Amino acid sequence: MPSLGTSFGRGGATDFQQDLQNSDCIVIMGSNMAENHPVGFQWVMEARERGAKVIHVDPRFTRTSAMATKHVGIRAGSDIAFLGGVINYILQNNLHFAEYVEHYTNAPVIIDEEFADTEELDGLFSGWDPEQGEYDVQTWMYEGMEVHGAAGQREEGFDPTKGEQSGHGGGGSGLHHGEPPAEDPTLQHPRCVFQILKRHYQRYTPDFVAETCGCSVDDFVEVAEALVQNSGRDRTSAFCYAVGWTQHTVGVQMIRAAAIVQQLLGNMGRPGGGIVALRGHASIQGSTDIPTLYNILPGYLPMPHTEDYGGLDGYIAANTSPTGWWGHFDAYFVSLMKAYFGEHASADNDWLFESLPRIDDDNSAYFTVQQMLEGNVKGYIIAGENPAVGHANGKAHRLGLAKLDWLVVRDVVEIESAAFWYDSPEVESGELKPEEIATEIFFMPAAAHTEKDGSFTNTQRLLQWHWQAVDPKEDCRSELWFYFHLGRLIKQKLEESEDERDKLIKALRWEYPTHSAIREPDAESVLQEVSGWEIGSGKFLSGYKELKADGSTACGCWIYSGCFKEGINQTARKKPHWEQDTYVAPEWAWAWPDNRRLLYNRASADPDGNPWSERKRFVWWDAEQGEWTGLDQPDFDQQKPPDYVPPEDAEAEDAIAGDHPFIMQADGRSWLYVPQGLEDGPLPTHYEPHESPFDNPLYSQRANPRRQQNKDLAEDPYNPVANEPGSDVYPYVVTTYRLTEHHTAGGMTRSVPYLAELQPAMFCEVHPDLAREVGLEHGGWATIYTSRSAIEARVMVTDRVRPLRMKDGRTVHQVGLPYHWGKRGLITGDSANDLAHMALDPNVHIQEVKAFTCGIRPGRRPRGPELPKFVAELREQAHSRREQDPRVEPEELRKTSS
Amino acid sequence: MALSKLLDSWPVLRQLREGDPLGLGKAVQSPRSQTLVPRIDEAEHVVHSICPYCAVGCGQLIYVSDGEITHIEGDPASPISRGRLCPKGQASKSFVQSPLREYKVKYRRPYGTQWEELSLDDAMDMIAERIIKTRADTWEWKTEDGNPANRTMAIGNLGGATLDNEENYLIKKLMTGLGIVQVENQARI
Amino acid sequence: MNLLQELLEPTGDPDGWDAYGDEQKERVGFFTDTSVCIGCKACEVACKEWNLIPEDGRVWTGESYDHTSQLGANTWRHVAFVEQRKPLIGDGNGDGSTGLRWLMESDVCKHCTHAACLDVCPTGSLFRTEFGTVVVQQDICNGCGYCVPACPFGVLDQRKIEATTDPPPAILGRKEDGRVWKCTLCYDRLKGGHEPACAKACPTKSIQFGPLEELRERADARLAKLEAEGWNGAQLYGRDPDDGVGGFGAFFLLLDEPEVYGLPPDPVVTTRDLPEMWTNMLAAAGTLLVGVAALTFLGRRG
Amino acid sequence: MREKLHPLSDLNGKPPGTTSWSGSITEAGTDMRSYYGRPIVKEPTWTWEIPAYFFTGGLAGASSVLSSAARISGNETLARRALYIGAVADLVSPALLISDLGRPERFHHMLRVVKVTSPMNLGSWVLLVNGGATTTAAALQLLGKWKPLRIAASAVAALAGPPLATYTGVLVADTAIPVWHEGRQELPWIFGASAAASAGAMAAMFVPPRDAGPARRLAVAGVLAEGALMQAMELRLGKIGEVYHEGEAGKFSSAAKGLALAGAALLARRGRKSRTSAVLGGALVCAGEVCLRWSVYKAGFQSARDPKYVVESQRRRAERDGTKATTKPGDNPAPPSRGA
Repeated sequence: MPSLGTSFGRGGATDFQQDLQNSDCIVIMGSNMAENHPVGFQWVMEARERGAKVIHVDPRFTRTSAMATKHVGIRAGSDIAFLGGVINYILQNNLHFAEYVEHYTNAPVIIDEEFADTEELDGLFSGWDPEQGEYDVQTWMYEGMEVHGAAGQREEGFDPTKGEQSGHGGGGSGLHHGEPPAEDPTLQHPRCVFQILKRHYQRYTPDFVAETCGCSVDDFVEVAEALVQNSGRDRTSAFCYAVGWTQHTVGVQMIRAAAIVQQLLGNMGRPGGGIVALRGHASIQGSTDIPTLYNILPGYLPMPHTEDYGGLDGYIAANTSPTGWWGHFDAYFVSLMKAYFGEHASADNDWLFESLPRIDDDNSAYFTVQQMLEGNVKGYIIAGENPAVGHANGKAHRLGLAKLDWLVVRDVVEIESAAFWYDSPEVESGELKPEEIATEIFFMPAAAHTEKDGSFTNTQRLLQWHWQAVDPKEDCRSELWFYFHLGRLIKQKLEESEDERDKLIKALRWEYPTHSAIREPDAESVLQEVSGWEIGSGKFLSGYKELKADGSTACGCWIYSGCFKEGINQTARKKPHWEQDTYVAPEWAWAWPDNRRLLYNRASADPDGNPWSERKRFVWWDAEQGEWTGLDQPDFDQQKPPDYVPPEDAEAEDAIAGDHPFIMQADGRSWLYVPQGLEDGPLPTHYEPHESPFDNPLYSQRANPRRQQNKDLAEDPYNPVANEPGSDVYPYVVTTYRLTEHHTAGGMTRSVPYLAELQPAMFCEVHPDLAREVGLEHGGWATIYTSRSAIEARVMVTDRVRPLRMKDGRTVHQVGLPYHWGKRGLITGDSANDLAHMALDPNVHIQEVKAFTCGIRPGRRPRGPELPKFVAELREQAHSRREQDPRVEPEELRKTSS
Repeated sequence: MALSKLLDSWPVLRQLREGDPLGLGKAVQSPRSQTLVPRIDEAEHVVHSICPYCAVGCGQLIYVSDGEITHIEGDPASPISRGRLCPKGQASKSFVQSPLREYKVKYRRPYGTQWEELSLDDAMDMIAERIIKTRADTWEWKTEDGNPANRTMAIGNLGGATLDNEENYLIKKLMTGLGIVQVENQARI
Repeated sequence: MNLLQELLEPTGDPDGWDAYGDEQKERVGFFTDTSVCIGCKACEVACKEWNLIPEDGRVWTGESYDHTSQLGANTWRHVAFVEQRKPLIGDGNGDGSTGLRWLMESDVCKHCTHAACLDVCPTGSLFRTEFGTVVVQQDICNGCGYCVPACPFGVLDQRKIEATTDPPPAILGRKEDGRVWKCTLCYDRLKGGHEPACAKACPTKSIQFGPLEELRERADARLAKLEAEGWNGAQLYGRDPDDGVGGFGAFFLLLDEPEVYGLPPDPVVTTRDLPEMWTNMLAAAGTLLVGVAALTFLGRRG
Repeated sequence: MREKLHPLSDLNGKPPGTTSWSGSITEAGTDMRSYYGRPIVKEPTWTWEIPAYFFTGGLAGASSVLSSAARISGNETLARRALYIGAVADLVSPALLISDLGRPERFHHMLRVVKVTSPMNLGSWVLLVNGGATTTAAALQLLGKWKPLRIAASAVAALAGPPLATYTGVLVADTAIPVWHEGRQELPWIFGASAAASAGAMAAMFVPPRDAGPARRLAVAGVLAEGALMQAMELRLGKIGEVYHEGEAGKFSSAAKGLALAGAALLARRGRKSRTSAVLGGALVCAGEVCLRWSVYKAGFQSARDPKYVVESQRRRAERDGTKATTKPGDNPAPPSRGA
């Protein structure tokens, strides 16, 4: 999460779930926690029972709202307007936690005088390049901070622009011993971050919020007040979010907005505070820490790009921050290369850096699908994912798969992505015919979690080991087995090859002990490599501080370093919580980094190192002992005193002052304003969703100018928007979501009898007014359609999805769609994602399925060939009208004018 | 002899003997009820595990008897879940023993109209061959504008959010070694 | 005599429980607090997983998020969902003023102090355990079905699908299970010292298991708290030993009248009126005897 | 609407709710007075064998009394025929009961216990005694042997007969089904009367009119008594009783009245003279009694299906007796101590 990464330094939830019980106010927004994280929600209920306010801000009244002390319904996609309103409310009324903001955030920092705000440029920040459709971030910098790297912003701050997690706040190269060149502690300077913030949000008044979000002024003020009254020295508030924020074309900025609120209120790094990112998969945090993502290497080290760095040094330099913990980038990278290539990687051959594959700006999943459709991708391996149902615009994915030469699908059941060639809407409609599909398909039965050893990293960065209970049956195998033996086979077959191309794979260290009849690789030996050792002695590393850049240490993921310290699998620690002294339970499993459970916890003490209050004491400076101590592992150099001032020549962590808690940041502070690391602006700004029935009330710039679109992709047409002619064909806002009873694309739940019966059919949730408007009957059928496709669903007429009255007196109706269904399984139904488009957030390339537009009518959808016809007719109808009077997006206008 | 035994066990007599004249309690307790033992107490071994669904990370206890899972329930020792599970986590046993679970490799040849059988070893070998060939056919040393590439853009790998860290590590390591850069997972989605 | 006394003036003690003497355990039960129920249905699944209950059909009912509909032979925990245009707390102005509330309640067998199903069971299959709970013994039940209409809560039902455990012999037996099933309060788990599956799973401890006395005290405190906070409709259901079934072994905190959740407002153990019915019957029988005789002899004279 | 809401509701044997709504499910929930109109108490799982047994059991019970009475009064023919009728009925009854069980092979579990709280259990014992006695007596009668034993057996049968004929009334009354439980005062009487009527009618069919006088009187008296009792019950049941005028229960109930009264009239006016009328009349009465059993049986199902009967009857009782199952804020509940 570059949002959290750029703001605080690490792309992970800042708090742990159990700590929510200490919150005085919990705002759940962009999340349906009670339904999708029911067991984690027990900690919210604990807080509620202790008298905490629980506020749910969401387009729908869900099982979470039912448990909240306050629910505010807002229009899907208007979250930044709401949070911006909170920020403005705090600033206008001077309600921020002054001492915290001055010392721990970059509020006092003065910004380059070239910087121009959206308020000045009608919805664009300075540096917009209409040709490229990108920002040049030079003008966003701290005043007097030189920017280097020919390729501009990409090279700054850990390749912020290239993928969800890479946006670590390592930026700020050239900071003078960790201190920004120019700041104003009084926060009065017109160009200091604090004042810029004030100006940027001055128009986000309660009335504006009400008109834009469709809630009442009172409800908004009640929420803002609740947050303010429950923050400060003696009280803390927490935010919980999930993909309800992430899955927007401004998803990253939504999270950023919450980050700003929490900084102004001084809730970061403190018990019962922070921002809890609620992840939806068992190891989705792990799969970004140890990425199966194109743009990063383990530990958020950026993949090298397709340009000439001038050798390893160039790459290191471009990614090293002189100050803060990113100062040791070289050690992290070299240790990874040693783990990957062992003795083959040496100082003389630059640790094989030049042989590493290079990436382009975007090689993400949606890019790959487009490449499939264009026939550029020949082979594809799918392991535990179901794009045919789970990805936006399922049809495009299915058509793409049909263009492959070969496809490997690994799963426990035969999912839609394996069966698309004979059982899919396209086969039904005749758009795909099995006898015409050239794709060779291997379905490989997978082993379940009960049939293998391994570790999951949960939503709070906790690595938890699970032991194998039984042997996998017949052909079922773990991914560990599949990829290990696949690699072994390939290396075997290429043993003799002299081809330069095969140098790297031949150099790959690939020896792992195996056990049992099927020769299952030993998972712990892999974890040992991840944790790292000292080459030669073979001594296990105790943490990333021991990593060396001289090739004397090997470590597969620097932030996980120490998870096998002393040769003990730290992730397998299962000491019961009742046998531990504190609720922090540090001896249960292992958290990155360095087993710290509450990140930035130095901030739980005031600048002098004393707890802000007795009630909220967590980590503090023990003067006698001369060290930081408390309930948790201090997220700070343990011996660095609060009054430490870095010497002139200080580097890396030594350049971080004793009263700057955010040790991953170049300046040791949290960033209210992000000078670099984000594609679409240093501050969150309200933009309408890519598809929305409304214009932007603030600017002529309607949607995020930097959002990724596929304008030329026939398979991904967009609905006319706002007041465009033709937009009335798709007049309603649709939002997709999960239900407690099912899991994502349904492969793991539609196959389970006990779960299938609990939510047995696809349905849509609509308000009685909408039902009346279009003639839907409760319990009947509805057909929902967009430019992409049409699906059918049973109708649930309920007040829980409320229509919202907007500024212009228009009423906007919202349609709720769970997205769990597909054509396979014990229960089947149409897939909501077939309706969605593939316009993406520019930072993380995530699709906008939480807010787009649709039409809805009573009755079941057309069958067979009639379906695509039905969709096409409506699309033509809408688009032809648009063509007569084409609307040009402002960013386009600017292009032509320049 | 046997008859008297039978008589002894006849609840009507027990009603009088065991002070339960109404026959509502102890007197009518059946042999099964008298000897009932919970199957988790009979399990051969218990395994500490973690729920495979969402990222809350609830602890699970897996009970096993003669090679089969007999029950899965929450692990009270976990400071996060305290032994509790949601319906999905609670259904984990039914999931791993799902009636739809696949146990055999299935192969679909180009233009084929049904699945065919294929041995695991052959499948692995064929997949390895496909990767090697596709990679050789589509390798690029340089991009159009002459920058270093060292890769193939013709192969992709999707998935990881539901896998173990160790598995993700091997995937990224192997793909990087092979010059395959299009490695993605649900975290994107 | 014990018998007569039991019949004529039932005390607060569960019928048949005292028979255990030293083997008797502390009476345990459930307190289901709907004010913290998040409607996740973990209890339904936990129950089925533990008791190996067959699935109950895949029916989309349209009744909010409830698709299992009711307790029966194949659903021993059932979560009811009711959406209402009423505020959860107060008059809708203060906190929680959404004007909407979503009631969720996990229903289960009440393990009545005076249990009709137990009384009427002709085989002794239903019995009172040493824990004071009411259990159907599957090795005894012959599927006469008498307990089904006898239960004032409609908890029990006959399993009409093929037998999953000890199937009947071919000759007389039918293919289908034919026996009656219901919540056992996890009798086997209790014997092993484990808490029932549903209570253990419940993420928010809406389902609380424990000694009944303790639960009742907890419930009273909870009700007082909710009253102080101004929750609408808060009431305990089945907590009072003086009600028609002598108090529930598994009782509830509801946020609306019982019938809204599909529960009888004032359930009574049918056998409470049994003495009256027996006397009645004897009178009728006597009359029949006399009547027939009279009519016969009458004839001889006429 | 209901069908739409419950496309598959028969698949899992769940009766659909009876309420239908046009607005939103929220609107429906707001002023719902039952759970989507779903039943609160379950319908019996019993099938046709049960009402059939109500008839045969009654017939057996009353016949054994009739037989003994006739013997004492010196009407040997009637005594004999009634004895045989009773024996046959006694043999049919257990067959019917066993075939209704979910686990027929476990029928003997009925005799596992003696439970005064279970009408079905005591009924089984009574049926055993009466059946045993009657069939023994009948057998000995056929063989013409061991007179003393036969007399003893008949005596036992005669004493066990009336309970057998009436306990079924208690059996249905001892349930949570409103129309049955609320009818507990009349039901044993009605079933007794019906038993008498059927025994009389059946005998009237198989006994020459000359000797069938008592049987005819019994039939007529039974029919009249049961008619009056039914009226009384419905009157007292009030709204709950309306099921006797609706659906199948309604049809059977009026059929019962019609057939029984017609048969009784025929027996009374021409039964002594014409054998044909005697047979016809007896048959009509028996048919009527069968219908009566069925109407009571069906009424129970209808009463269980609609939750309003449960709610309204209980609300009314609570109103009347000040009883309740809920504890609201302000009530001071009895101290927990009494509980366990």
